[in-house]
Amino acid sequence: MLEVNDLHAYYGKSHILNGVNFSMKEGEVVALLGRNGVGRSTTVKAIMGEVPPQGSIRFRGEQIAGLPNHRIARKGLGYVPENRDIFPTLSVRQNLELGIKNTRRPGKWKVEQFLEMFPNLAQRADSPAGVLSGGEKQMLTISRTLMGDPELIMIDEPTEGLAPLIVKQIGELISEIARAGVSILLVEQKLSIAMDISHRVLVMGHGQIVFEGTPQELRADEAIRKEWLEV
Amino acid sequence: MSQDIIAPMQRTKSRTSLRGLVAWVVFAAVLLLLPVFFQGNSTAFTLLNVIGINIVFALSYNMLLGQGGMLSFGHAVFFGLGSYAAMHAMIAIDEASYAGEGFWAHVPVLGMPLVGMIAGGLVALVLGWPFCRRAGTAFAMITLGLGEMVAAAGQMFPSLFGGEAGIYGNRMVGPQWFGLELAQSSDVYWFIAFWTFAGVFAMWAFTRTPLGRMSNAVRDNPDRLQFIGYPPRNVRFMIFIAAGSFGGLAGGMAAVNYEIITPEALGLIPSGLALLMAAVGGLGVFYGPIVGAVVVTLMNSMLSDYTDASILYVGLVFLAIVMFAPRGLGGGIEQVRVAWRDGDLGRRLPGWLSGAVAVGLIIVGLVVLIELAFQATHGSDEFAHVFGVDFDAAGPWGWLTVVVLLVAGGLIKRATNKLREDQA
Amino acid sequence: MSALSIKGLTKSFGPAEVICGVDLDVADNEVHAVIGPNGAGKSTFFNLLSGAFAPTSGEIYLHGDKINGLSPDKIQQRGLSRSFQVSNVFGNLSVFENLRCACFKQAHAGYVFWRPAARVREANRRAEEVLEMIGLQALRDVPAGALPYASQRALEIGMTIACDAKVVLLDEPTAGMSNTETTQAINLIRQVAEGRTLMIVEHDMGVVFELADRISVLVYGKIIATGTPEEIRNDPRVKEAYLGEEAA
Amino acid sequence: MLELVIFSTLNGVLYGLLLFMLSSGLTLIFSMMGVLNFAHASFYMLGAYFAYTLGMYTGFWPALILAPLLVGALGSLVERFGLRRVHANGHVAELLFTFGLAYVIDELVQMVWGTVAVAYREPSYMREPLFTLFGTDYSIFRGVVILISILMFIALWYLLKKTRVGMMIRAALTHGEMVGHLGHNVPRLFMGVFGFGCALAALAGVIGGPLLATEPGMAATLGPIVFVVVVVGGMGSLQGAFYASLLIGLLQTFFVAIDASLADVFNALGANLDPYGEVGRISLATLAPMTPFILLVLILIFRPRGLMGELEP
Amino acid sequence: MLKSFFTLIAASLLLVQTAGAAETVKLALIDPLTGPMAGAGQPALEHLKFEAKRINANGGIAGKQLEIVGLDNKVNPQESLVQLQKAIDGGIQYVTQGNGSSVASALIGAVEKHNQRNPGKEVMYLNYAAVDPSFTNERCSYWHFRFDANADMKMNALTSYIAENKDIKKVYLINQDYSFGHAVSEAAREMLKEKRPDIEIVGNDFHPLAKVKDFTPYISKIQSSGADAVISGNWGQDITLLVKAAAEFGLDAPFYTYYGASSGVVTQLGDKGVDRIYQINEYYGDFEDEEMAKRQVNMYKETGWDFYYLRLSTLLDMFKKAADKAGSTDPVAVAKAMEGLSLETTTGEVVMRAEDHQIQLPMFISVMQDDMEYGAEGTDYNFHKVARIDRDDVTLPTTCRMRRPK
Repeated sequence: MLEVNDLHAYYGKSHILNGVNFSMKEGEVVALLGRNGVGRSTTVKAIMGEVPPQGSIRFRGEQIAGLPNHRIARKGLGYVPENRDIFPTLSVRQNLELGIKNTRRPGKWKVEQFLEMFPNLAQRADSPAGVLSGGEKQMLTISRTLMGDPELIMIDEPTEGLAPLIVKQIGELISEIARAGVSILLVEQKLSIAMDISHRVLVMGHGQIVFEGTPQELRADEAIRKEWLEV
Repeated sequence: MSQDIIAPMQRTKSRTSLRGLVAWVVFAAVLLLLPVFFQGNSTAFTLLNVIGINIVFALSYNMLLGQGGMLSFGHAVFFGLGSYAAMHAMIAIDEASYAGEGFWAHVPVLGMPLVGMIAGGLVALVLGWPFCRRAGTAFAMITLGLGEMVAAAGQMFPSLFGGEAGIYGNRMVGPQWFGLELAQSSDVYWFIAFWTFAGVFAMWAFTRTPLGRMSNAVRDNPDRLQFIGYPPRNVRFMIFIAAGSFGGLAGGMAAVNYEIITPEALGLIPSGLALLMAAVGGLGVFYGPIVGAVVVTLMNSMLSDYTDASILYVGLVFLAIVMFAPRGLGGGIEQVRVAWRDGDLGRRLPGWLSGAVAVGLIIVGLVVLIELAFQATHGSDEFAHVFGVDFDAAGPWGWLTVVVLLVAGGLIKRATNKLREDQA
Repeated sequence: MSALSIKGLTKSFGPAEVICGVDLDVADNEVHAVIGPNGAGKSTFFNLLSGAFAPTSGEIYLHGDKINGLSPDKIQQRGLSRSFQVSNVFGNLSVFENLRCACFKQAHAGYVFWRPAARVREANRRAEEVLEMIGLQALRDVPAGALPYASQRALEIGMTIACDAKVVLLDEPTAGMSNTETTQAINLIRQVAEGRTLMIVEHDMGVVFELADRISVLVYGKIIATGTPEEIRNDPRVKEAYLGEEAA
Repeated sequence: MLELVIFSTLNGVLYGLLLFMLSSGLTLIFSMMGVLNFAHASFYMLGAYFAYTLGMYTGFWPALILAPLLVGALGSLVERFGLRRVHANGHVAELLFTFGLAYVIDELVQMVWGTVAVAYREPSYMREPLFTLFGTDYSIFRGVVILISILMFIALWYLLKKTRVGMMIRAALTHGEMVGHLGHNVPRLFMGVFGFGCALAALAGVIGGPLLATEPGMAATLGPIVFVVVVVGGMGSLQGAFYASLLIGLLQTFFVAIDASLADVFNALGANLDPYGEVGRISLATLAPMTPFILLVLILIFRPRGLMGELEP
Repeated sequence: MLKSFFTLIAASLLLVQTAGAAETVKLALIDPLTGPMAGAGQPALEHLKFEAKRINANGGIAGKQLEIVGLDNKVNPQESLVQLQKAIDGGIQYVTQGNGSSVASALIGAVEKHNQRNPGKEVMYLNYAAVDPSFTNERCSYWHFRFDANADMKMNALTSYIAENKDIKKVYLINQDYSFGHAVSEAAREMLKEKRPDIEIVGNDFHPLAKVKDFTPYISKIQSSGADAVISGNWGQDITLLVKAAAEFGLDAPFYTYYGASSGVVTQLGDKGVDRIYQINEYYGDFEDEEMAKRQVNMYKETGWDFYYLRLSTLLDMFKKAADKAGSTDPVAVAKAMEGLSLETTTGEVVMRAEDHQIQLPMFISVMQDDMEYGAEGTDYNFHKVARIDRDDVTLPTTCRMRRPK
């Protein structure tokens, strides 16, 4: 479904991605792990075109590297950025509605469905989204991206800075998405939820994928964990 | 603000080199030889004098925009007020030498640019502090307001500014130095040439001083500047004063050259002219504004003899440069110079030449088009005269010429682009 | 007297408290690393120390002088200098010019316009020295914006120490570097550390353990642990903060 | 006295509304794209001239719709083929581009419509008085202008608050990139907003042309004032632009209405200024057209983020 | 790019140097011909060219053909000096100009200095519209001749007319805030006080030059002052917008203006100006004289501009008469011959006063009317004669102490 081949990316002069290779299958949940600054976020940004990519990115066989981001999104990729980027002046409901790509062709996710799922959001459905708490914002961004009916959703650090209880809620939401048949690329620093949900994990280091395997394999591989993940 | 159009093109040598010295010798030689070339042609001298003034004015403006990253719409305030100060001083010289006593009786008119410089600097010193808090849009807007206000004040205080008619003086007063009686424009040329050279040299030298370097630093990265110990506002303020002083110097030169100064000189139009000259010439190269001053002055004074659409051409040239050659004419020259230095010229010249031919054809095509359109809408003359050829807007041939020229230019341009891609 | 002493430092942006009561003492000539997960407030912490932000409450003492609330240039003049996470150099100036500009303050020459910069001997000498130290002599006249990444990072560090500050803050000095580049950077930082107090924010644990005398772990705006590298490595709270329950 | 107050208020409000119509477009463009469009007033002028020429064939009302549409389309083209190209070179280049564009548009207008003013007038039935108060007429046209402005505000408000496009615009104001990630074409949105802003300016031109004058200098004189409105209101704040427009409109009218000199004002405040001196003699009415610029400089010194702005420019 | 500029300069220098051949005499018009003020300079240029044809058909000037050269100064004094130099280098010894006292002031000074510094290459400056009284008073110059009544003379004529009108009891003054506007206001107050002490000046406003877009606040003020008449020296957009605003608010007081009929005003005002806007000028829009009517019709047909500047025709006719009398086109001789010269024009005899080089002429008050036989600017509107003020009622003494070259 998604095939990334020899992907390079730069921030100004800094060479962040140094030949990233991986692929994902339909319906798969993949976690992208690694320490800060190894290029996890840059990888998804490069896929979305936010950072100019060099190399090949194929989605359903189609080359998408270099396309403007809205075209990539319209091909069925969803992206939930790290800083959540909710639209603070719009109401919660409007935020969700903006996730719809084409109002004439309704997708499988409904606004009401999310409001039901998150009573906190329902309560504030018509107030500006800027007042939401961090966790609520995270729920909202993920839901908003789902409104666009993505076939693959890339979620960048959904649990960052959130309290354990909320982290759990988000974990549930992600499982729910997976159950709905959407492929997920999850960028995480914390092992906990990534290990629970994902079918496969990728570990990044110095702009490359340094490990690929199942959560079980990673758990067993002390060396990789020591070198690339732990303190 | 992104600095892409301000960025210098190439490596910056930090040590004075012999080559740098040669440039100054050539500059001085050109100034010395021009009179030989234009002997007896007072129009040429008149234009040269205007060009000299505009060179200093444009360079002083570029101290703000190109060197310091501060986009100003009110630079003429310093030019104008410097000019007023010099004119008042000239009047004082006149009166004092008539009376035969007093301080001013001993001051030569040749020194008037210094009076303008001091005045410009003082004005900047008094007004500048609140403006320099921010660069960027806020600075642009506040200088716009300043320009409008000072220009309005120029009309409101006739005792100082002489009302609409301005104030006027006589440059042939006071002690005469170097046998320059300043009667003819060819005489004034030596005065202008001296001050142009002095002004250009001083402004160039300024770029080599610590403050000159700091002004580049505040342009590139004001936030970092405070972490090496300097508040950006202070540095901007110092640059503002320096630019104001040199603007005033140009004003002082203008006072002697024109012997009249009117409040219009303070307004938005001359401020825009400074911007125009600097941007056309190129903000990133030191000599860019000099090139810009020469080109824009000539366009301003000569083009209207040939076409009623002269201002349109100035605007289009400006627009074209902003869009297609953001580094300006100076940037283009620098590119050629660097290629020559690196021994790369032979390889790149064919591409440049064919590009120049393409652009030339397109320009000629556009000129014919504009002239035809002008004739069609105004129609006071029977034909549109372009480059010695008469075109008739009523017939098809003129329009056909336009199409042919534009298409040919476009095709060559496309071929050139391909050539360059292959090279790269 | 400690080089840097921080007491009850807090910083709020609107309702959000990003730094919540940090107390920390850094001894003279110590290399002190600050680590912590993303969003823990490390950058804000540095911004407070260097004067980019004013603290909401609390005090910062530099060699016993109170510096909280001063502007960055004043703090810099008192001998605290910092580098940036994203290279923050003067892009259109040459490498040498960048360094020289950073040296003007010490030579009291930044506002000088009556003599050429080339004659400000003290600044030139110092700039040459730093240039050699960071090993960029060959790239001396190249505009900083056109430098390769690692060189730009080296220049960033060079500018930070050019003014001879006694306390230096380095914000992720090796972020985005390859292995060899990182090794070179560690050597450079080690050189820099001589005779200075150093504070480093860093993600690369190799670098941290290599360099640091002591480490503080910042999580959610609080320092949850301070100690030697060995103590930190074995602290379960640190593991949890970094890796979640799974690892702990 | 009362009549002076009433009419000054009416006039001030009318002028303020016109200013807002102009500055709302500029504010929208600025807050979305960060471009301070120097040529904005030139699009205002184009609106007036287009309406004049179209009006000869279609009459006033169709021209009121058509001219802004045409100018809006033109603005979109400018964005697509000019600004977007220059954008890569940064904001200074963008500003220079619009500066040059203003130059060229002004000159083209002179080429096409001549150097003197054209006879663009409101339909004759609108010249009748709407009401007469203290012997002064208030024409129907002025009423119509107020009505159109108010309708425009309602439309603008509705567009921004209630429609999907408006939501996209508001979202893109703060998080342009994210809007794109959701699958919406942001460059096209920018093009549309630029065109829409120009169309608003043109609408102001269509009604400002007959109200003031349709001549080649109309852009140059109004241009700087529109900037003042945007800066004083707070860069990018529509609400701020609204208040600033009204403030400037009212300030200007009341300065004219008050018969006092600087000496009167200062002496009333306890200063001692020679009423016949060059400074003291200046009347407030003389200063009226300068008030926007005085306001601008004061605002930038004392409250750089403007009346309602959130960020400093 | 650069190269083409150099060829351009070279070409232009060649052009001006080969010019100035023996059989023509050139008159340069230094006025705005491009840019926002071009509307003021272009009609003058067309008028001069139109009238030059007539002069040339009648034998030219002292036997030489007259050629009109337009030089664009963008109403900028500095640029005017550059253009003046270009004209001089091109062998042009006569320049004329009208727009902007600043430009006139610059030209007077420059011509004076040039003639002093270059004996034998004298230049004469024929001023057709810069009306600052000082140019023929304290600043008078031997080489400057003015063919328009100066601001004070116009006010003299205007106040004489108002003095006759007993219905006017309250007068409102509104002018542009610069030297000219202040001069108009001051002259109006002084002359009215002398001629009709009972008239009350109920307002004396100044507004910045060409900055006001909305005149309604001023109109409200005039309205509430109860003025019977308004006097304004405004020109350009400032007069159009003023009268337009007055019409819209139903202000019935007449506007006595200096420049009510300048180009563009009639077009923009339309019926709003009818019976409301008066003008004091050396001519009016009735074209009673058959010959003049013919010229108006032909000129409008040929150039698209009205035959508005009678004084430009006077200027050329006087130039011809002086040169013919001197038998030379040398400025020294022509200037001498022009002093005290009189000429019969369609409106009566005019005299170039030798003391100050200020033309003395009769003037007319006219009012804008609809359905005129010869409409202005292609409309049906034009200015209909209301009163003629004799030369003796227009004239004013001068303080000029002319310094004549030896």
